[in-house]
Amino acid sequence: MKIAYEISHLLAGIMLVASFALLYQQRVGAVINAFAAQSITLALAVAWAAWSEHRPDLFITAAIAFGLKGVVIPLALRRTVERLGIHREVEKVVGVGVALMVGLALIGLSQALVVKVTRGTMGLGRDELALALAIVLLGFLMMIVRRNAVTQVVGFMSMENGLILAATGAQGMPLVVEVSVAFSVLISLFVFAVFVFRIRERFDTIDIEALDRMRGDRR
Amino acid sequence: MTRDLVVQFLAQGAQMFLVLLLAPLAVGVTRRVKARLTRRRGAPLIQGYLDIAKLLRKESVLAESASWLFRTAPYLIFALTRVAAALVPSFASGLMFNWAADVVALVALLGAARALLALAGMDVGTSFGGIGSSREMMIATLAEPAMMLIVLTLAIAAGTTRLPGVADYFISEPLAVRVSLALSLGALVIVALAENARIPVDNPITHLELTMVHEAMVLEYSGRHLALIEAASMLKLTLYLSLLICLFAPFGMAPASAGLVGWLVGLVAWTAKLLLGAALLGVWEVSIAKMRVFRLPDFVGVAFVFAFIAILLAYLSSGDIG
Amino acid sequence: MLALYASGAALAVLAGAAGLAILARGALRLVYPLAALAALALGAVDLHVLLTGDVLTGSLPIGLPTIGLRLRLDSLSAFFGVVINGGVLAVSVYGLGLDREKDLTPRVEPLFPLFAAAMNLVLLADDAYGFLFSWELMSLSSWALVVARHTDPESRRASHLYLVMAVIGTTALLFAFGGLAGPAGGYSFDTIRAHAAQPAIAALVLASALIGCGSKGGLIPLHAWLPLAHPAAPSHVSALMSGVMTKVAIYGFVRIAFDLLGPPAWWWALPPIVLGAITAVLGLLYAVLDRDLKRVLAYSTIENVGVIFVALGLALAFRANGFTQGAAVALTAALLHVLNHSWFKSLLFLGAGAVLHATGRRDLDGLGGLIRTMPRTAIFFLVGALAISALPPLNGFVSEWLLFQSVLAGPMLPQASLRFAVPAIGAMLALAAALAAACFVRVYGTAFLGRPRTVEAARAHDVPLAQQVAMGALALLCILGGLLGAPLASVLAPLVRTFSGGMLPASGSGPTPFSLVAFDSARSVYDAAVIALFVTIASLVTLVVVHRVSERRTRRGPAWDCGFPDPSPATQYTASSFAQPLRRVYGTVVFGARETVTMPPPGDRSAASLQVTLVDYSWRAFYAAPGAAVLRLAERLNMLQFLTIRRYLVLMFAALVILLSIAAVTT
Amino acid sequence: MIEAYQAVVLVPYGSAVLLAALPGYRVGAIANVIASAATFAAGLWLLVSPQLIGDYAIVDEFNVVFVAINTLVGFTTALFSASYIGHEIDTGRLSPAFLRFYHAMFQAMMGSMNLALIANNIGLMWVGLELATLITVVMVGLYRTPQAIEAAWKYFILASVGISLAFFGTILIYLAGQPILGEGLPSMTWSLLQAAAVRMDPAILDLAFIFLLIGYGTKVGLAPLHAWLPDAHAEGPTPISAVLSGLLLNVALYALLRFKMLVAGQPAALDPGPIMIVMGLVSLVFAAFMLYQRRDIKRFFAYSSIEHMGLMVFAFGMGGPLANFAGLLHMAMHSLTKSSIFFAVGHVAQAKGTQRFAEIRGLSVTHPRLAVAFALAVLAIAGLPPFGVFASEFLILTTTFARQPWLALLPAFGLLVGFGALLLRLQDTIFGEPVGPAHRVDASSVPMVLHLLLVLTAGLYLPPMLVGWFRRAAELLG
Repeated sequence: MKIAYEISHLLAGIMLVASFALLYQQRVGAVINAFAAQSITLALAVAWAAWSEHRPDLFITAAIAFGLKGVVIPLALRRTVERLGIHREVEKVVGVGVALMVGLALIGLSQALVVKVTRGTMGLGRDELALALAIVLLGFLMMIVRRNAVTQVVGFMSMENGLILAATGAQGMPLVVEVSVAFSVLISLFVFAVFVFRIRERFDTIDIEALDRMRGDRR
Repeated sequence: MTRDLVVQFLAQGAQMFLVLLLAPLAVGVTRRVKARLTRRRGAPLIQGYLDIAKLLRKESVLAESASWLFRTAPYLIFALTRVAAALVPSFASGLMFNWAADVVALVALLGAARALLALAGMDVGTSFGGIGSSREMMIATLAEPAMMLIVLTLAIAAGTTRLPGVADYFISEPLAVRVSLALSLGALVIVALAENARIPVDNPITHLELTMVHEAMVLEYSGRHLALIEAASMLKLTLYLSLLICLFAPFGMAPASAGLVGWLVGLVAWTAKLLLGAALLGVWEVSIAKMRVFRLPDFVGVAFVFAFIAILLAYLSSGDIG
Repeated sequence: MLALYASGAALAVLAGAAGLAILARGALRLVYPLAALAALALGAVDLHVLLTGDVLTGSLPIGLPTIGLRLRLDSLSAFFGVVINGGVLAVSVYGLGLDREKDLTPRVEPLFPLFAAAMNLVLLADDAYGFLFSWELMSLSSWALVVARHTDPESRRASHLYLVMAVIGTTALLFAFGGLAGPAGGYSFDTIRAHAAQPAIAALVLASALIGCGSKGGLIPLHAWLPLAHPAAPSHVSALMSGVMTKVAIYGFVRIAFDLLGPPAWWWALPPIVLGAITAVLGLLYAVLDRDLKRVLAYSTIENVGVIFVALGLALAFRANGFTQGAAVALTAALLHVLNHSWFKSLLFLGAGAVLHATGRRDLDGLGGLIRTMPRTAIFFLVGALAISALPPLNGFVSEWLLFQSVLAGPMLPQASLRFAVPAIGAMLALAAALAAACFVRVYGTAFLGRPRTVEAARAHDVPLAQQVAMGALALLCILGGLLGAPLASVLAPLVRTFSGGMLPASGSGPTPFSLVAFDSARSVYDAAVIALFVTIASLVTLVVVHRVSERRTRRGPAWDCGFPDPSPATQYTASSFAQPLRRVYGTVVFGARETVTMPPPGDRSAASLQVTLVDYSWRAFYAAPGAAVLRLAERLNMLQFLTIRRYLVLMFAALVILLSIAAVTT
Repeated sequence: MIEAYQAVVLVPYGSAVLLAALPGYRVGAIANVIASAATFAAGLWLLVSPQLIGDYAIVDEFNVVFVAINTLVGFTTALFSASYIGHEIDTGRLSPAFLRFYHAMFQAMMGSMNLALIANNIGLMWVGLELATLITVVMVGLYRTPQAIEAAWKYFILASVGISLAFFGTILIYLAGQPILGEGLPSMTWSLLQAAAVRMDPAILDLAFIFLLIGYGTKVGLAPLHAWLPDAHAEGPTPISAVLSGLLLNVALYALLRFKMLVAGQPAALDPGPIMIVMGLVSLVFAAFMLYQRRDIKRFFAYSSIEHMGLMVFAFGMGGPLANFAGLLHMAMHSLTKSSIFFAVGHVAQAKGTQRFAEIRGLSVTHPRLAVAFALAVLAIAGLPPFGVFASEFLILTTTFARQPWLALLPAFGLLVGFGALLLRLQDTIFGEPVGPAHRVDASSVPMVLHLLLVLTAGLYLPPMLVGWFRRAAELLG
């Protein structure tokens, strides 16, 4: 059992690193790559959990994670990016350095929170929970330090990766598969929305700053 | 018993009659003193009576715009003043009518008369009537708070607001000369000057339009109406004089159950004091000049300050505070 | 019990009238007759209870769950009921004279009975919910009445301010009752009476009650809505609001401070006394400087409310020191003044309504000479004016006299602060009385006396009979109330004993049954009847004598006016010029009044002008400033409506992180 | 044999499918009404049917009332929209195809909300609530104007983040429960969790409650998570605005309260009371101030909804039988009143052809009856008698003052500020000289009047049955 734990722990760690990569990356393409990497790691983690805990249904989740978020969506996003011709750097709200600092602070926060949990009171290891929490928070951070819609979508998806990680980590939690399916639907909606708005040309750019021009009650 | 009542009634009647009778004389004395002090011979002492008689003989001219209020006001004013005068103990305290109202009510009665006079002043709709009424009412707003404080002092000292009671109290202890009472005496004098439209508040003999207060209000009156108004103002002066007397120099005043002799003594004393007061008023009036209307607050304010200090002293002399 | 049913039926009639008027325009004319009948019935019940002194209680299964709607009609509510229904009755009779085509509108008539019913319900309520429910209903219905002339932006502004202030007051009362009821939520009054509140809570409750009732009664600085709202309503409604609704506010304060809050502490007296005295003086200073007839009346309402609060405060002070007789005198003064004010203020507002109806004007400087064009109204108004100026032998003076007596007893209070407050209060009350006289001489002199200043005033005509009857009845009450002060006081004696612990000397103790005695007959007596009798005798005698001895002839001629009379009515003293001396003396201090005269140079024929500027400091401090602050803050915050989605996400993220850190640090 | 609790979920879902298949929007509208009526009947049936605590469903005093209100308002809204939405076709804002979609979605939304309400499984509750949210997102974008799309987009993003956070909270609750109740379903079953709360790890509960508060709080519309709410109300179809304010916010708050009960069960955990008090007050005061600058009538009342949700959260934060009772009462009163206000606003918008305050004047002259109804509704929400909101606000303020006098000043301040704005707008709209066009209103006024009557009745008399439920629910809330 030890080894199983070590491996899942390792994978979770890799995902966290990937989140940092997301924060760190300058170019949209690179961001997408980093996300793909994270998703694939998640797929591995889930698959490992399915194998080691004999919960075959989780393989579905793993498959979705790999297929949709590891392959399809990154490709789709790439095409979008090419279409919109945004190879330029993504303009950020704060510098990378600051973002990384905040990220570290968030990890510290999640550690501090989880440390208070008395050991062994839950099915999930404390540090694994801490990692998941950190990934979620980092995803959220990603959403708010980037101005560009694609990167924000990516941020949301990595947040959701954290969720799935936690969910699969929680041994015997029902509905995980269903929820992961639901989430993938949600994400596709996200991407789809970006597409649709682009195609319909209702918004001349997908830069969210410009996306909400009217912002209610200005009329 | 019934005889008592009859006597009492007669006494009261006599008092009312005497006050009415002596009022013009008092005014005459004041005028005479003023004349003499200004090296004039002056009118005879009975001039007040002659004036009223003359006015009664003349026909009265009403302005076209005068309403019924203008004509009825003089009678009411005269009646109110007279009733008020009847409330003030003159030669004897505790006459049968004295109990009917206390100082507060007395002031209010005079206030009613004043209000009617002011209304009458506005009735014809001339500018002078308006001047007079507005200034009269303004002066009243200055005088009444001071008056209230004086009454409060009396209430603290004598424990009553009924004039006979106060008078009896001061008779019973004639040596109750207190600083607070002296102060409230000063205050009351000032109030009396203001209420009776005497110098320096108002000049009773002027007809220079812009300085008139009382005269401006009655400008439109003539004949019998004017006579009544004049009589009323004379009464009012007498009333205030006897008020001062009964509060601050009650000696000689006959107590409630004095016989005929006591009353006669009181009568003599009162008449003397009354005329003396009138003379003093004359002296005062020649020795000071009329003030501008808007300096009056300062003048009457003095009365207010006096009265207030008087109360604080009364608290002190009445011992514990808090 | 039967009486309770009767009043219930009467209330139902009122509600029915409202319903009818809403449904059918034809039914509008039914409103006033029905309202009059209902008021008559209610008044009869109240009078019965007041005289017999028995307490009616009942409860309905509505209102708050488990508490239900408690009803209770004790002598206090009965007394105020008499006040209210008297007013309602008079106003309804006045309403009968309204012009069916022109005056009856579906914006006023349906709400009139609702308003009346709400006021009665406040008195009947015996639990906090019922009380506040009907209290707020009262405000609401009167709000709708104030905004009846809705196309006029001024009346919209007035109604807005009115309802906002009313709701502020209700909130304060909510707090008061919350404090009284306690955390357990014992909202029914008998539960509240059962346990007295702790001093700290009591202080808060008293403050809230003062704010709540003061804002309804127009206690300065909570007054600003009153002179706007009362005149804005139709005149007979103004009469109801000013003459009657303010009394409901008084009732609320009495109910809380004298009944529910338990035995008083002496310092409870200070806030009502001080605020009341300030209100009395300032209210009249506003009044004497104002030129709008109805607004002047509204301001004088403020003054009277102030006077009543002073009396209540003194009663509390005396009672707290166990000096029950003083408490009795003060409380009697307060209650009698409530009654009297309801009479002459209703009378005056109805008179103002008559003037407004006849001339279409409210500005004093546009009136004049009405004593000839509408003689009856003039007489009634004169009675009201003299009564409100507290002149004997009218009713206003009775309560004023009692109040002064209680002030004069003030020095007997042990607490230094109270003893030193008393002379100041007395002086301020005297000032208020003198100002009242000045104010109403001014009003009557400019509106009714002199020569008409406008065509409308010249063409005025007297009002229909019903309205004259209403005013006449009230005027009669003012006179009778003045003469029969002592008997009235003895009627109130049981009520006063219940709430002050003491009572006035029995009416027999005076020389005559009509003589009003405070403390004992050796201390102070006022016998209105005898005085009135003597005045009448004296004036009649004088009349006879003078007519016997004097020259009878009377000639009509042009006014003398020191030799140069001017036919133009513009040469008369106007309301503004009448106010000038008072403005110079008091206005400069209180309102920072400044006069700037611009005199054209010699030879220049252009007109000279006099500019008068007044500053309403209380408005600035308590209304303008907070209002502006709210709007400014609203503008600042409004940018939060226009953030980008990302920024909203930042807010969300911040909230999350903050909460998480809280969780992290707390152990 | 189908049970009542199944009916309230299955009937709407079933009819959603049916309506999706139905061509012709008139038929659809009628069918929608019928379906909602059936659901309402099921809701009433649930009221009288016995309590139940199953694996997936729970029926107790706490949620029957919500289901009842939910189905009732659903029904009246369907009535209203049936008479209202035709107008949208005439004005060309909607096409029949979209209307068909609209009706189907309406039923699906109702079903999801009921699902969230009766779910005894925290995962199921989450699913129902989020489903309802996503459907409303689509509904908000229905008009496909730039503004509508943007409002929907804003709603979509914020809601999705909320969804994720709420899910994380749910996972944490599971983690907290799992060691005690074992793996699988039991540790997601609310009733069991509630019972086991005492033995749970406080630290995890803290963490969970925070995530749930932020997640579900987004849907409750608590400031500063409220941003989606005003735009969504303003740009969506009026019936949807009514449902959003009247129902969805309630359901979200319901979920939040369930978890509050859970956390409160563990004394060692963070006390949710103060947090809720603070967030409630912030929302209340903030929304009150925001009312002053509003130009759009629907956005105006959306902010008033935020204000009232804030008041409820404050009341529940105070806790105790009286405050909880008042909070529940206020919840019911608010959803009835606010939906009736949105009905009225729909009428007004049809009458004047605009949603902008500046162009709405003197309604009492042009549309007297509508003006009266609108005025009554606004005065009701402003907390004036004789309406039920007065009762709840009376209880909240008095009990707060009795317990913490100074704390009571804040909600009072917020309510007063809000009242100033409400009254100002009310007077401007119904009084004065009318301006602009005055069309005939063909939407039915029955739902509006019905709601007002209910609120009026509640102000005068609360039926003992209702009081009983509320009281026991208040006890459950602790």
